[in-house]
Amino acid sequence: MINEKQLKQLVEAAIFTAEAPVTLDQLLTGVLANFSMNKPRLRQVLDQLQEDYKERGVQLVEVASGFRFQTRAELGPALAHMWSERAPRYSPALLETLAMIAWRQPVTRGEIEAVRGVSVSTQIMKTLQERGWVKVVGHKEVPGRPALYATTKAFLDYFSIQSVVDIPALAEPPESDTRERDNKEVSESGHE
Amino acid sequence: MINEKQLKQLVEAAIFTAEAPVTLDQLLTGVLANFSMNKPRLRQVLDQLQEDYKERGVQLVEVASGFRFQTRAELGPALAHMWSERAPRYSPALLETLAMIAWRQPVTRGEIEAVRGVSVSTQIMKTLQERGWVKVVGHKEVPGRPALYATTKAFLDYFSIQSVVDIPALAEPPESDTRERDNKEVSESGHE
Amino acid sequence: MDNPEPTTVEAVEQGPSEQQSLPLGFVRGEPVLERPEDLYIPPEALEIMLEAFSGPMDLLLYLIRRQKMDILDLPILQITRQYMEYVELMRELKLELAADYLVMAAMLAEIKSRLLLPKAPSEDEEELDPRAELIRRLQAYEVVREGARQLDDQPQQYRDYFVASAATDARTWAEQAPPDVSLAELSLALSRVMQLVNVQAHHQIKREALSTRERMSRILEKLSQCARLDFVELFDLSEGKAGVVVSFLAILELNKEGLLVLTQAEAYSGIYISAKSEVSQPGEATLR
Repeated sequence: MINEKQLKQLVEAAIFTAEAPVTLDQLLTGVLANFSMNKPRLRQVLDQLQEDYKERGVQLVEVASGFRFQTRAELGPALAHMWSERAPRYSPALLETLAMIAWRQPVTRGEIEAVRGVSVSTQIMKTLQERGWVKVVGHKEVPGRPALYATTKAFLDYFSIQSVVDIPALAEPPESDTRERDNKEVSESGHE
Repeated sequence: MINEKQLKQLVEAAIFTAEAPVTLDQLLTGVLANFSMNKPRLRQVLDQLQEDYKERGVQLVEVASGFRFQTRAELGPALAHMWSERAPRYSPALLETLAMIAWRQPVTRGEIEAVRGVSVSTQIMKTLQERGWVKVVGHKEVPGRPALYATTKAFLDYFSIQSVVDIPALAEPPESDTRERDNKEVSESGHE
Repeated sequence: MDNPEPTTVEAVEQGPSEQQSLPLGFVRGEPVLERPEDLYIPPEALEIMLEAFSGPMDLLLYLIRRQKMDILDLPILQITRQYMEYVELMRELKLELAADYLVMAAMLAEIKSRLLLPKAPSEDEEELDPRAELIRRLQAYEVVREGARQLDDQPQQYRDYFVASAATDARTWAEQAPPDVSLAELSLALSRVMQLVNVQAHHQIKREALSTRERMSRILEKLSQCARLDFVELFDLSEGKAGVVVSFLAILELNKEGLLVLTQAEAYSGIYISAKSEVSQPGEATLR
């Protein structure tokens, strides 16, 4: 059998060696499969680990796709300096395209272009898909059957958010009926 | 400036995020470049970190090429669950060999090769035997005394069938099979 | 880079006055600017500025903000004039101008002309405000632009945080589970094999309730466990007549293929079966 201490060590080691964030279910059916564990107990173990690492250089955080250890926020600049070759910067055009997809997903390229007023470069769509932030989730049933794009959990993980609504500007879903929207705008502008 | 605690956090985070073990020199010229540090002081920090992680699921160890965090030795077997995912699918060649054995058993490798027109790899025969689906039930009394292969009870159990005659393909002679397929193709192309 | 105004545009302007118009009025010599001393913009600066805008919507939004105007009462005449000045200047300087900027110019001109035309008598004129569509797009774009800015402010991997990982030798304990195979897959493989056989020899494959070949395997398997078997042991009466026939056929087939030997000490005594490799006892008759 396994004692409490070993259990915690096992969960800790599993999260540190996993290739992607780990969910509670993955832990329960994976490394913990042979031990009688349940979600509430595992939550407790994770809480303890979070506490243990509170003052350390790395911390246990829960992101959209599970738990992972990541470096303390204030160490970013110093570490980026050491691993400088890996720090990318993203253009406003790319970020706007990404924000648009996050906000209106599932969305076609044509719809993105309509809002941004500019054609979306193939390179940007390619980069977003290569990074695993955006994927094609279907095709719109209109002539040409354009691809419908949506954001992924990897996108949420990268930008340290649990959900798109964590970005205040994008929290309000777009109104589906444009006609209704126009009316609302008119009445709103009348108010001011 | 940076205090002792932050220094330790920085070193800890740097080792945790490096892709390979990190040497003292890499740390001194990398993340610690902007702070007045020397090897003896860095050694002390590393000693402290080693002490901190003594009872944890991961430990700070010095290997030939530097320092790294690695999982506790005794967790190996339990952690192994994380990588026990299913292997990719079997090749058509393997499945055809298996089907051939099921149908024409007891059969020699030479006989299988004569039908399939290609040599049957030793790896395929090994895989089928390791899986427990095929076994040697005797040897043919011809020069070289080739092994005679047959399917096993475990094979029938895996596919939940009583006998090899329950494999659907055996129910229909291949001629009718092709006819039916041709018809299907025709009707399908008619749809378009 | 998330906001073009402070980095590029203000560097170009150098003026303290916030309300001033954009210093682009010297285009075609027309004095449209309050501050003629700021007239000259180095072409490189304009090029940088152009790059700072992510597109015509971004430029338009910037112009509206500069005027401290509300998007909702879009001052279409002013905005169109300023926008056109920009576009003209870009063309004059032979900067590569994206077609999207010209599309927007055409749209603004169209709205402007519709506003200037005498209004047709209509009950719901607000519904027909030619600016409505542009206002709606500007509002949507503003959300996207702000969303992009907020996204960029979030902690980003490799910039603000790094994922921590540890090495492990646990993989050496890992056993890979073998792949799953469905009966359908096996059936398909069998069809392919049967077709190959069919091409080679015109065998008629008939369905049989019990496979003689499979029974041959079972008999060989038994023989590999014990050297000599009593003939009757090879029959399982619970299988009924068909089972007995299949077993008998299997024994005959194995005998024919030379895979087993049937021995009988004397007439009417027990028949024994052994694998061919087992040396038959001298003095015993071999049944063929």
